[in-house]
Amino acid sequence: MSNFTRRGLIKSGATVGAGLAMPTLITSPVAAYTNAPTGGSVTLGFNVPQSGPYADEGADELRAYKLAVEHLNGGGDGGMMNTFSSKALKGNGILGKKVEYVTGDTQTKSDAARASAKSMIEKDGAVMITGGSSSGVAIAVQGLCQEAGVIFMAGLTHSNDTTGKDKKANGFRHFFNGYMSGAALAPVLEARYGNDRNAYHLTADYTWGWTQQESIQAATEAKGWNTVNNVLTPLATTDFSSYVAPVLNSGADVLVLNHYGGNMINSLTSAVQFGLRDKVINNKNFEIVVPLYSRLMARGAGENVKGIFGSTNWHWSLTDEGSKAFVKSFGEKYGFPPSQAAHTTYVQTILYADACERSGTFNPCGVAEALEGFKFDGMGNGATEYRAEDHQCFKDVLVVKGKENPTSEFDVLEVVEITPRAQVEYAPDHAMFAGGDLGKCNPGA
Amino acid sequence: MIYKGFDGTMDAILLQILNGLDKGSAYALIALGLTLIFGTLGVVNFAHGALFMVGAFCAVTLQKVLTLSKISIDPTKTDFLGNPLKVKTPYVVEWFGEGTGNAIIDWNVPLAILVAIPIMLLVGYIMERGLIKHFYKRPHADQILVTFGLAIVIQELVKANYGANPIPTPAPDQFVGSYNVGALIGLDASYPYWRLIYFFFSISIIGAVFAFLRFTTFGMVVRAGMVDRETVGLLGINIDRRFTIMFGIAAAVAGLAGVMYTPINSPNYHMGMDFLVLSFVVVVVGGMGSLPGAVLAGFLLGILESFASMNEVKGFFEAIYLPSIDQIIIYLVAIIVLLTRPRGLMGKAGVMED
Amino acid sequence: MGILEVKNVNKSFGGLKALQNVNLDIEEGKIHAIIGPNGAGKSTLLNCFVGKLVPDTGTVMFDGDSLLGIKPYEINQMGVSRVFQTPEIFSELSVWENTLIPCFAKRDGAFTLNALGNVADNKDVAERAEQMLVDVDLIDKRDMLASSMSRGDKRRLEMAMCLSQNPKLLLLDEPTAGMARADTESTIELLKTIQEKLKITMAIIEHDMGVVFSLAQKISVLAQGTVIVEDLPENIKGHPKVKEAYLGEAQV
Amino acid sequence: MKSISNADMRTLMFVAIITILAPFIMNPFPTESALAQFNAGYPDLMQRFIIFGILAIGFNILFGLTGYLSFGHAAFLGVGSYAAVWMFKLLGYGILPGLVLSVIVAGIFSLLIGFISLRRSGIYFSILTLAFAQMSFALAYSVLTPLTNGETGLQVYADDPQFLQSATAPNVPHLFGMKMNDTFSLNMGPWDFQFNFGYYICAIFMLIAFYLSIRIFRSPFGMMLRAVKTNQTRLNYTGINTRPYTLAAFVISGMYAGLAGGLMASMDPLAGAERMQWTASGEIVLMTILGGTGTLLGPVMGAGFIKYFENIFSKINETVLHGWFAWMPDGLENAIVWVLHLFTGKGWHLTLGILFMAIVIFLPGGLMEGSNRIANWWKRRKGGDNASDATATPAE
Repeated sequence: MSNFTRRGLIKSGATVGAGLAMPTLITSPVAAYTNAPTGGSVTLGFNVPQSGPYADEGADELRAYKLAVEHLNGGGDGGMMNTFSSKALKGNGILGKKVEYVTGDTQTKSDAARASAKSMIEKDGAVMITGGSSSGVAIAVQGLCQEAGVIFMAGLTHSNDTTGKDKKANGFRHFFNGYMSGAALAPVLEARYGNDRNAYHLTADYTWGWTQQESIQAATEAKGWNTVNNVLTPLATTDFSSYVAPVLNSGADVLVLNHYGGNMINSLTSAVQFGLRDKVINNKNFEIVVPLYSRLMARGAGENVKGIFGSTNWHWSLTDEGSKAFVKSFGEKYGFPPSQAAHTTYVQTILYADACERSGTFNPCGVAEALEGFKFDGMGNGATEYRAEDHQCFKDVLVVKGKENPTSEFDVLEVVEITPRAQVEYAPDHAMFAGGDLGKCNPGA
Repeated sequence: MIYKGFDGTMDAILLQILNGLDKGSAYALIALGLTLIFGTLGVVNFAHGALFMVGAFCAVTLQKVLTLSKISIDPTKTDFLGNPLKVKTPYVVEWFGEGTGNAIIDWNVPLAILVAIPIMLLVGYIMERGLIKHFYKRPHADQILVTFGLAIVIQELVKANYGANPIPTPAPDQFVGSYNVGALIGLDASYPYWRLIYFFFSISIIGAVFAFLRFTTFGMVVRAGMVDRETVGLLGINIDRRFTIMFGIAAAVAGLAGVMYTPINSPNYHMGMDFLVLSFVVVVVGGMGSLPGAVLAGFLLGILESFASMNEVKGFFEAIYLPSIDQIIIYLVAIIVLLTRPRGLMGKAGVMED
Repeated sequence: MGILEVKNVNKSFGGLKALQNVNLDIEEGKIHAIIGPNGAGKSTLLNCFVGKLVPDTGTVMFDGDSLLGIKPYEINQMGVSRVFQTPEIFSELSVWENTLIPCFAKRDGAFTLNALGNVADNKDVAERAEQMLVDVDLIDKRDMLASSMSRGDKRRLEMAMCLSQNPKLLLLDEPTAGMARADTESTIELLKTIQEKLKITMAIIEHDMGVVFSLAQKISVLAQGTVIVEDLPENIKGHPKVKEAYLGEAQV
Repeated sequence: MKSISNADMRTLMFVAIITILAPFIMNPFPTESALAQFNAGYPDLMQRFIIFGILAIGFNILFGLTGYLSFGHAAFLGVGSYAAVWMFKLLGYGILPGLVLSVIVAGIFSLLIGFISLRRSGIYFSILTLAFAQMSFALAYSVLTPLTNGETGLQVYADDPQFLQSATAPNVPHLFGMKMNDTFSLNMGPWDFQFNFGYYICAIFMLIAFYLSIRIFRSPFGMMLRAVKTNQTRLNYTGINTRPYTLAAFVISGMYAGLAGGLMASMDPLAGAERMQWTASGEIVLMTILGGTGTLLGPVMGAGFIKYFENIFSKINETVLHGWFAWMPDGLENAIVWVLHLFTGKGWHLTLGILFMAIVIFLPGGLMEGSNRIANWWKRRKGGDNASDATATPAE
């Protein structure tokens, strides 16, 4: 970029209007991509909910990001960098540049999230944005990053659409999705509850809820279950009693709660209050299923989660080397075990850094190429692959249930089964994911 | 689908009535407090939802206090990092023994009522004397801004202390489970104990407030003051002092509603905001300044909301191209009521119409 | 044939009969007073003239047109202005703006979307408003906030607002109520001058008999919702029916 | 004949100059300095200042003049955004059709809602508008997803028709080929100033909007609206039919909101449903009151104030704080950071809440009153002898 003299400033000040007419001539012609780091450091943008209902998950994501930055810069015990199958990272930042970061508040609103991400890109020169705790936000920010020409490493987003109809070449998701939840849960549910079941779905009435419900219904019906009803509940509902009450007389013997966060806690609490779990219907014990679990959130439901099945991306009680290393360095730093949100964001940061190292550039196109089809291990989920076709990670999925006798406040879930990757995999053009177009990677500038 | 016939429908209707009364209880209690403050002081209190939340967090705090624990190390077990496990024994259990101690912790929510009453009265008192007092003569817009600011501050302080996630605050074990209310009238409809308690509790609070206003001298003066503040002031009665107390009572009503609500839904820091807009709708549908109106509208909207979530009702509205009636029922009813009855169900002319 | 004709008007609220078979004829160019004890129905009657209330039965004709079911602003546009018991003015606006508004209403009608013109560019309106303020002797106070004026000044301002529209009929609802003696006197003078200069028909509802007898050219006495007497002022004094109606009220 | 007075012309010029120079004014601190955190001179935030400024100016025409407090204005913003994005989807990325349609659609929508809601006044009116807006939000988030793309927000997909999109036209919102996100960076020593095309487009619309609002304030129509606020009874008995006046004000302010929504979509082609939520409507109300209800400049200042906190304070995290106070002894540094971090980063709402209260308590007329007081104080200081003149008319 050229430096202007004072005289030059006056001149160029006067020609701003003209400059606008031919911006491409003047805008930083040197860089080949947006926010190419120039000094000795590189800036990452951590965009997480810090206010609103998911603030605690956001806080946990932020902890993981800080930990990842520390590890990348050679601090701490290195965490999962030691167990990671790729050894490109050397603990000297990324490509020799010290990793710095900026944070922002998504407020779990797509507008605010995009504003925050834009400020990171436009003001702070962030070369990668990561984070988010809901699918709406993740998809909105992913779209923005595609336009702006930076990489987006999605945080907690579970909707099929993120890597389905809304997939983008600059966006990558490590977290699992609704389809995988269904595919992982259905066999376990069949094994425990049999294949002659009548399921009643309560579904959050927005995109994520619908895709999740669709996935679970398809997966369970394939096992012989019958879907009695699917009732959509408004997002703003706080008291689910009026939705739970009709379940009793519907003839259903399983209730599936396609809710997340506060909705999940409240609907589950209502369901338990109404004594659904004590009922015997069609000579079968009535059961409740929560397809997507968040340990942080499940704590809010207290005793009510005990024995209830669901799926999760990762859990701290896993005993593989990667998980152990991560839990150790996170736990020693913060005093409690990490959540799945923390795990996925940590992994995403390391994966991004590693891709930069391997491709030798921060250029989004180079990074994307390095990530596409990348196979790795040692990050807590076993052998994993970033599929090139849709930028979705394929890995094992955990089926968990609420623990009956927790030993501590963090000990809410126990892993019932690790569903192997093969079982949750699907074709890139699967009907639930169809319609999107990855497009071309955009380096911006 | 298994159809259970007419009986099943009756059961469902009974359940939804109960649900409606239950939801309505919460609406009515909050709206009652809002109306008390509005009617006596002429202040639009956007911090009222926050008071409800503070009440709920009285229960949370009491639970934290009761479970304050002595930490001892159990070398035979390990925690998630492989270190010896720290075992927590609540002091209450230490002092009163396993049985009594745990029972006290278990009865946290009912106990919290006792704690919440003085706290909420005090909170109300401080709020009125310290802040609201200076806003009696200011435009409603200023009142909204300052109380909204206060609500944010209270909310953020709670969030800073307790985090953003809901905190489970269960009812005593004795009240877990449900009671077959339907059996009383030959139907089959079980309803959770605690929700029944919540309903009866609200009814008694509402009754107590009305009785208080109706049958005590204090209440009569306040009611007179609601009608004509200046005249009562001229009679040499210190109406301001009474209004302060009224504010304290309104805060206490909101707080108790919050305490009792905790077992129904785990409280979090923004539960007040979730209720705020709804309770304003309730107050306005009831008619500004009318206490019976607020209570009536609370129950009415609660019941309508419950019915709107029934599949049969949703199906019916879907058939007439009004899908997701449960998303909009409250607002739709509000619009219909306000268009047919200019001042809500029981509102007085000239109150907050300009 | 008067400018305002009221025939067989009945109005009841619930069971209460506020007006029963009221007949009234207000002649053009005259000052007509409507008096009567408290609760006689004076205000109800007035409200029937301005469109605030609609009589249950009967007719109210103004200048040959029925006023029934017509909205207040339409009645005003027909030429009826009203002065209230407590001055109704735009208290948060300046005296000048207070006077401008009725002038605009007179010129532009009930609604004109003149959103881009400048108030100051409307010279004709400004002249009219200025003249009115001079007439009521408020021109020195034109930039004052209306709310900060004395009650007498507010009354004069309200009068100026009504007169600026050059009404065919001016209704006055106890124009001197609650006024100090001096203010009352000046108001009476003002009304007299107006009547002499502009020949505007006025209907006055009044309690103060002093005011009534110094102004009115015709008086109707209302009691219990009916007009018991309608006559010239000199005949009203000492009329037995009036005495009966006012029994206990010593003014007559 | 002059269309606006000298004083108003000065205000307009003042706003114009500030707006044009905003890229300098908003970036007072060198890029590498610790205080650069407080710089607001990057395209997105400057666009937001302007867009919310337009929104607040429009809202003020309704609330400031007539006193009708609409609690559902965000709905018009949202509708405007949806209309603009639909134009991008159907016709192409040229912003003009989108802006035109967003204003029209918001106008029609506000006509419908206003026609019904204005049958009531006071808080009953507020609740009616709130109810309509909340219904719009709830439906946009769920049932109307085919139209609004629900939770994710409406955006342009590669397979959208875009009938008028020529092969050479940019693939982002543009005006005659000039892209909204084009930014010209001016590097001056340690400073870096960004001149964004989209920002200046917004600025032009804002200046037009501001100019129109001055005209409306000074017009007979504006005077009638202020009369509505102070005494509707008198107005009715003065021959004025108040309903069309309030309805016109409602529709005009709805169209302003629609324009703001259209611009928002033009700067960032995604329209989310949260834009219509009551919190968003509440924010508009707060902006206006905070800045100074009924003043010309106040609402713009209020909008800037809130957006500044939302975007700048929320980004000051503990690491940044530690960076600032690194020169202190460790204990003191940690103590100060611990205290400050309650108010910044994730605690930015707390600061905002406290400031709301402080402003309304100490400056009853909002930020406008604050700036007037400063101006008066300054005048008094400068010319000690003619202090009595210092009660200048507010620069509204």
